[in-house]
Amino acid sequence: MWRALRPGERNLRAWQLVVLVLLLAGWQLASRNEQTAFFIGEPVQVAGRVWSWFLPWSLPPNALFPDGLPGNADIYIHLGVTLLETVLAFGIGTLLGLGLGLWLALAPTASAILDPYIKAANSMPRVILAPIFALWFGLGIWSKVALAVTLVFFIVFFNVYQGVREVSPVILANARMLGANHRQLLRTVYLPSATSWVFSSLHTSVGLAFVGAVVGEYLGSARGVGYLILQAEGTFDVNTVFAGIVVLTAFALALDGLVGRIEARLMTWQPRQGETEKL
Amino acid sequence: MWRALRPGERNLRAWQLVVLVLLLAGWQLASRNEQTAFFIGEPVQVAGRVWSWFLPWSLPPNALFPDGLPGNADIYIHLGVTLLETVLAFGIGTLLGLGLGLWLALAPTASAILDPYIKAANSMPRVILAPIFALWFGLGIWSKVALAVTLVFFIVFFNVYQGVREVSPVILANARMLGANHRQLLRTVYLPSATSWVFSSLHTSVGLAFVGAVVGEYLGSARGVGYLILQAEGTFDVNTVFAGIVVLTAFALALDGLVGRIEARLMTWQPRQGETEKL
Amino acid sequence: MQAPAALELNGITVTFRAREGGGRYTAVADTTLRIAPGEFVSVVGPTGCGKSTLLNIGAGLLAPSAGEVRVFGEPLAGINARAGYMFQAEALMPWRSALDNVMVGLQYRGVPQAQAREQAQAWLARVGLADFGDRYPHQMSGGMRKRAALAQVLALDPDIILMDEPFSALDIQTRQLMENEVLDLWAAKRKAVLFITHDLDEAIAMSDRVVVLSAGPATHPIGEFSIDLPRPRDVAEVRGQPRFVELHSQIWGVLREEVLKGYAQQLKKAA
Amino acid sequence: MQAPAALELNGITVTFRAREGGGRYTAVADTTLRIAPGEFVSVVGPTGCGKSTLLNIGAGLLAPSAGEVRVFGEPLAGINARAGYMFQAEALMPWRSALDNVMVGLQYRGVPQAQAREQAQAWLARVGLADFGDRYPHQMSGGMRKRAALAQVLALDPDIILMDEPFSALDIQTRQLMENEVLDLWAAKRKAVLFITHDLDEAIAMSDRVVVLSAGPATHPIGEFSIDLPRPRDVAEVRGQPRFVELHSQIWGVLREEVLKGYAQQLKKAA
Amino acid sequence: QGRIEKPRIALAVGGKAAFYYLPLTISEQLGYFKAEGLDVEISDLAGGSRALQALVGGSADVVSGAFEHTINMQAKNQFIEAFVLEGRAPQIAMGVSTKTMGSYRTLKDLKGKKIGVSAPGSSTNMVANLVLSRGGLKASDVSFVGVGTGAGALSALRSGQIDAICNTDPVMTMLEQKGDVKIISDTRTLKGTQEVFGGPMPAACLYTHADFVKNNPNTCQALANAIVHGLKWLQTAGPSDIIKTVPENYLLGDRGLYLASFNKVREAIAIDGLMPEEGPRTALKALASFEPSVKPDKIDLSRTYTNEFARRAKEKFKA
Ligand SMILES: Nc1ncnc2c1ncn2[C@@H]1O[C@H](COP(=O)(O)OP(=O)(O)OP(=O)(O)O)[C@@H](O)[C@H]1O
Ligand SMILES: Nc1ncnc2c1ncn2[C@@H]1O[C@H](COP(=O)(O)OP(=O)(O)OP(=O)(O)O)[C@@H](O)[C@H]1O
Ligand SMILES: [Mg+2]
Ligand SMILES: [Mg+2]
Repeated sequence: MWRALRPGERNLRAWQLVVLVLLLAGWQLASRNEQTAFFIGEPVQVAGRVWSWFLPWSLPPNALFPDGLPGNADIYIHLGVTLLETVLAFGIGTLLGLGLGLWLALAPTASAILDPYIKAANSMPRVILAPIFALWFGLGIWSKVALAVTLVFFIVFFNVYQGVREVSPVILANARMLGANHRQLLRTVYLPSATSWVFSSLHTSVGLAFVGAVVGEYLGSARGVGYLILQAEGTFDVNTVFAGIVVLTAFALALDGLVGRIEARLMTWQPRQGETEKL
Repeated sequence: MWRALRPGERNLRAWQLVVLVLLLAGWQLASRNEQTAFFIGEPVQVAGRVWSWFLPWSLPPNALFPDGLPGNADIYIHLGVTLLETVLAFGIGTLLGLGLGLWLALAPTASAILDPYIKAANSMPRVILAPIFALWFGLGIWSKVALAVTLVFFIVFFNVYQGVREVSPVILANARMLGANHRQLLRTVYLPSATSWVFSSLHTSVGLAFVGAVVGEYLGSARGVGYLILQAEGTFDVNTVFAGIVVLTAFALALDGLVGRIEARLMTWQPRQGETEKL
Repeated sequence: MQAPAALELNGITVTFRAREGGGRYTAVADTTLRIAPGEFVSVVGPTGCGKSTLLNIGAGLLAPSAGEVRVFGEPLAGINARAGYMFQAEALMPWRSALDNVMVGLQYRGVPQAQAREQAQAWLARVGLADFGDRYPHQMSGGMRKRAALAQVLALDPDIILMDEPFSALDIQTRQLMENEVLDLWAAKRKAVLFITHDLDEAIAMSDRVVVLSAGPATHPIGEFSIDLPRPRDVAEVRGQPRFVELHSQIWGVLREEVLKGYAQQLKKAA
Repeated sequence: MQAPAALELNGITVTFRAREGGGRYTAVADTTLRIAPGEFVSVVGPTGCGKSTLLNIGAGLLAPSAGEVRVFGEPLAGINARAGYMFQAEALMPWRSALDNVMVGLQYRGVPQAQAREQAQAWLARVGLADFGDRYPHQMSGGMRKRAALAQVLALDPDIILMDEPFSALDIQTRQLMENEVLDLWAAKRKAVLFITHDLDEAIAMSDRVVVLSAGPATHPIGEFSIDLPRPRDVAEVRGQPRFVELHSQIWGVLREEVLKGYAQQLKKAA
Repeated sequence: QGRIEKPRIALAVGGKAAFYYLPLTISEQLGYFKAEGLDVEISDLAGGSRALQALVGGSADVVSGAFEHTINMQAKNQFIEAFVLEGRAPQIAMGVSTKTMGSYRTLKDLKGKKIGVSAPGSSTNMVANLVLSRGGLKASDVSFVGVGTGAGALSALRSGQIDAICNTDPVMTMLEQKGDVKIISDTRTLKGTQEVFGGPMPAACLYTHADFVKNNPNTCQALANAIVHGLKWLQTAGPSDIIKTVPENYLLGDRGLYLASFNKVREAIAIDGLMPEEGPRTALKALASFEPSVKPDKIDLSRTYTNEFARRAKEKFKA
C-alpha cells in the first residue's frame, strides 16, 4: 500500500499535484482571515480572474462568483508584450553574458582590470536605473528589456566566467596539442565544458527575465502584465495581482521546461546512474 | 615604452585607475548636457554629497561648490542599517540556498516533486511581494532582509544544486567505498567539489543582497541608504541618488573582496598556470 | 559445511544501455566467481572485456542485471562495506593533499585526528611517499598518485581488497616493492584479495588462483588455474622457478588465443 | 653540418613552486636530450622522477625554469605545433564520442567532415575499436580510452610523437599489437618519437636509443644506450635475441640501482 | 482651430487609478481625447516623480502630475509649464492612529512618533511637514516612514507600526471608515487646504516642457479641451454615471467605498481647468519651506503655468 504511494518516478506528477493542492488549500485557508486575504487574495477569485482574462465565455452568477464571471479574453495583448520582453531579455542577456564571460575568462588581464567594475555594476540597484533606461530606450518595450537584461546578464556572466576557468587542464592541453586555435578551443573545449554552468545560470535567469520585464512594466508602461498588476495594486485588487503572478509563473515554467529540454539534449554525454539494465 | 605600459600584473591597479578616471571623465562630460545631468548627476556634486555624508568638516564656498559644503557626517546610521540588512540577507540566503540545494541535489525524488515550485518561486516578481513581507515582518529591517534573501537564495540554490550533481562519479564512489556516511560525503566530497560553484554564485549574490536591501528600503522604511535615495528621488536630487549608489557600490566591492579572499583560501588546491619558477 | 566465501558472484550478467534508445551491450554474462577468506585471486583478460565491471559489481557500485552477490554469506545490497577498492581511474580527491587523502578513510571511521595522521604518514612512507604528504594530486606524478591511492585503501585494513591494475603506472622495480608490500600485508592478515592485472607474471607471482576471462561482449571465465607455488614468495625470485614458467605458458596459451580472437573479430568487422 | 635535431632539450631545469610560500621542488636539473628526425628514443626512469615533466617541456605546455627547447632548429615558444602528444592522464573530451574524439584534431586542421570521419573510423579500427565509435569516454574501459587517445594523436600524423606510457593499461597481447602498429607507422613515415615507458622490454624492443633518468629530485640522464638490434623488428620476436637480453641486463643494472637508491632515500627519511 | 501638430501623444502619469487623476481617466473613458483628434497613449508609472522623469527624458510628451513639479524643475533650470488644472486641492489627509494614539490631543503629541507617508520626499511628506510646523514641530522631531499608497499603507497603520499617516485617497477613506484613524488635517477639502497651505493649492495638472507648449499650441489646446470637457462632465455627473464611466477595476471591488471616497474628494476636483491666481505662490511657499534647494526669489512663477488654453477651452464648453 505505502509502497505504491511512495514518491518515485512513476507517480511523480501525482505527487506534484498533491503538493499543488496542499498549497492551494493552505492559501484558501489563510485567506479566510479577512486581513490576510487583503494581501494574498483568494485562490478561487484568482482563478476567476484568470478565467476572465483568457476565455471569451461568461459565467452566470453562482455560489462562488456572486457577480458572475465575465469572459473578456483581454489578456492576450498584455501577455504578448510581457512574453516578448522576457524572451528578448533572456536571449540578449544570455548572449551578452556568454560573450563577455567567455572573453574575460580567456583574457586574464582584461578581466583583472575590469573585475571591480563588473562587480560594481552588479551591485547597483536596478530599480533606480529604470528612469535612465526610460531615457535611453523610451517607455516602450525596450526599456523593460534593458532592465531585465541587467538581471539576466550578470547571472549568466559570472557562471560562464567560472565555468570556463574550471575546464580540465589536461583536456585543454590535449586540444591545444591537437592544434586547436583560439576559436576552435572555444567551440570544442570551453563551451562544452562550461555547458552545465551555463544551464545552471539559465535556470535562474529564466525566472529573473520575467521578474525584470514585469518590474520594468510595473515602473512605467502602457501595457503588459506588470501594467495590469500595477493597476490592480493601485485599486487594492489583490486577486488580480495574484492572477497576474500566477499567469507569469505558468509561462516561466514553460520557458524553463524548454531550457531543460535543450539542456537534456546537450548533456547526453554525462554519466548517469543506473545504466545497467535490469532483466 | 609600450611594454612598460602594457597591462599586466604589475600595473594592474594603475590600469584600473585609468579606467576609473575615464569613466568619471565620461560621466562629467555627459553631465554637461543639462537634460542628461537630470538623470545621471554630476560627479563633482556627487563627490561633494559623499563628503557631507561622511566627514564632519565643512568647506567654505569655492569654485566647485558655490554654496560651500556642509560636513554633516550623518550617513552612518543609514549605512549601518543597510549594511546590517545586506549582511544578514547574504548570510541567511546563502545558508538557505546551500542547505536546500544540498538537500534537493541529494534527494532526487523530493527534488523532482518540488522542482516546478522552486522555479515558480524564482520567477515571482519580488517587488510585488514587498507589501506582504512588510505585513509579515514589519517595517523594520527584517522585511528588507526577507526581500534580499529571496534574491540571494535562488542564485545560491541553483548553483549548489548543479554543483553537487557535477561531482566526479569516481571520486564519489571512492569516498563511499572508503566508508563515508551521508554526512561525511557531504562534508568531504559534495561541499569541496561544489565550492567553485558556490563561490561563483556568491559573487553574483553579494551584489544582489545589496540590491535587495536597498529596494526593500526603497519600498518602505524609516532609514537606510535606500531611504535616502528614495527621499532624494522625491525631490529630484539626482546627485544624492548617485552618491547613495556610489557608497553602496564601494561597500559591495568590499564585501565581494572578502568573499574573494575566502575563496582564494579554500581553493588553494586548484592547479594554476605557471607553477614553474623562472630562474 | 564450507565456510561462506568472502565474496561470491553468482551468475552475474551486466547489460549496459548503450545509448539513448539505442541497443544494449552485455559486458558480462553469467559469471560465477568465489573468493574464499584469505584467498588471493587474480583476474586476467583482454582489454575491455569486463574486468572492471566485475569489480564494480563486487564493490556494490553497480547493480547486476541478473545474478547475486554475497559477502561472507550475506546478500549484498548497496555498497560493500567490508571491501576496499582501488580504482583503475584516478580517484584521489583533488582538494586534499596526499596525506589528507590517505587520512580520509580513517576519519570516516572516527579515528582520532592525531592517530589518523600518524597512521596515514606511516602508510605514505610504506609506498615511498613520505616526503610528498603535502602535495595535492595535480602536483604528483601518475605513479605517485597510484601509490597514494593504494595507501588510501590499505590504510583502512578492509577484509576484502579489490584492486584494479594497481601497479600498471609503476616502474618494474617500484612495482616489485609494492607487490611485496601487498603480499606481506596479505600474508599477515589473510585478506581476501581480488586483483586485476594485465601482467601475467604479476598475476602468477602473487595469486593462489588466476582466472582468465573471455573477450567481450558477454565475457565469462574460460579458465581457472591454481597457483601451487610455495609461499611465502618473493615476486622477483619466484619468476625464475620452473613451475612458474610452466604455469605461465599454460595460462598464456589460453589468454593469447582469446585476445587474438577478440581482436580478429574487431578487425573483421572493420574491414 | 649536421641536420638540426627534431627535438632538442638543452640544459633544461624545471623547478616547481611547491606550495604557497613554501619551498621549491626541482624536478629536472640540467637535462640535455636530442632526438634526430626519424629517431625513436625511449626514456625510462623510476616513478616520479620527471619523465612526464620532460615531455611537457618538449610539447611546449610547460616553460622550463632554465634551458632552451628547439624544434627542428627553431627555438620553441608556446605550443609545439609539430608534435603530437599522448598524455599519461586521460585526456579525451568526455562530451564527445570515441569517433568524435578521434576526429577532433582533423577538424581543427580543416579536413572536410566526411573525410575526417572516414579517417577517424579507419584509425579506430586500427586500434581495435571499430565497433565502439559511438561510445562516450565514460562508457569505455580504461584500455579502450587509452587506445582511443592513441588513435587521436596518430590520426594527425605529427612530425614528432610524444608518448607517455601509452600501453600501460593494455594486456600483453593487445599491447604488442599496438606496439607493432606504432612501429609500422614510424618505419613508414620516419617520425621522431620520444617514448616513455616503464617496461624495459618495450623500450628496448622499439627504440633506437634508451635514455635512463636518475631518481628525483633533480633528475638528469645517467645512461644512454644505443639499441643496435636490426630493423624491422617484431616486438614479440625480438625479445628472444641474445643481443636483446644483453642490452636488457645492461640497462637494467643501471636502472635498478637508481630505483633502489631513490627508494632507500625515501625509506630513510621516513624512518 | 488650427491643425494639430502632434496627434500622437505619449502621456505619463504616476498611479492613474488614484482620484487625484480622475479627470484624466474620465476624459479618456468618454473619448474626449479622440474627439479632439488626439491619439493619446497613457503610460502608468510607479509614482509621480517617475512620470516627470519620463517627460524630462523625452519618453513622454505630456505628464499628468502635481503642479509643484514645475517649480521644482525650474529650480533645476528646466522650464516646465502647466496648461490645464485637474485638481485644486492636494487630496491628502493626515490622521493619527486610534490604536496607538488614542489619547491624541494636540499636534505636539506627535513628537518622536512614526509618521507614514507615501514616500519620503513626496508631497504627502510635504503636507505632513506643513501640518507639523503648525504645531511647532520640526521634521527632525518625528521619523517619517515610506509606506506607499497601497495595501502596505493600510497594514502599516493597522498593525501599529506607524502612529500617524499622511496619505491620499482611497487609503485615508478606507482607514477612516473602519475607524482606524482620526483625521487631523484634510486637504481634500478647500477649507482644509486653506488651513494647511494658507491659500489655494493647485494639485494635478497637465504639464509639459515650455518649448513643447510654444511649438504645439494646437495640440495643447486639444488636450486642454479634452480635460476641461471632462471637468464639465464631472460637475453634473451623478454617482451612477461615475460608476459606469470609470473602468471596472478602479472601483476597489466595493462601489460603496468608491463613492464614499469620491464624495470626499469631489470638492478638490477643478471646475474649469483654470489656475487660481494665488495658487502658484502658495505652492512655492510650501515647497520652499520643505526643500532648501528651492529659492523663492529665483523662481519666476509666471513661467510655471499658463491659463491661455484653459480659458479658451472654458469658452468652448460654456454651453
Ligand atoms: N557505462 C557504460 N555504458 C556502456 N558500456 C559500458 C559502460 N561501462 C563499461 N562499458 C563497456 O563494458 C565493457 C567492459 O568494460 P570494463 O571497464 O569492465 O573493461 P575492463 O575489462 O576493465 O577493460 P580494461 O582492461 O581496458 O580496463 C567495455 O566494452 C565497455 O565499453
Ligand atoms: N605542478 C607541480 N607542482 C609541484 N610538483 C610537481 C608538479 N608537477 C610535477 N611535480 C613533481 O615533479 C616530479 C616529477 O613528476 P613527473 O610527473 O614528471 O614524474 P614521472 O617521471 O612522469 O612519474 P611517473 O612515472 O609516475 O609518471 C614529481 O616529484 C612530482 O611530484
Ligand atoms: Mg578496467
Ligand atoms: Mg608520468
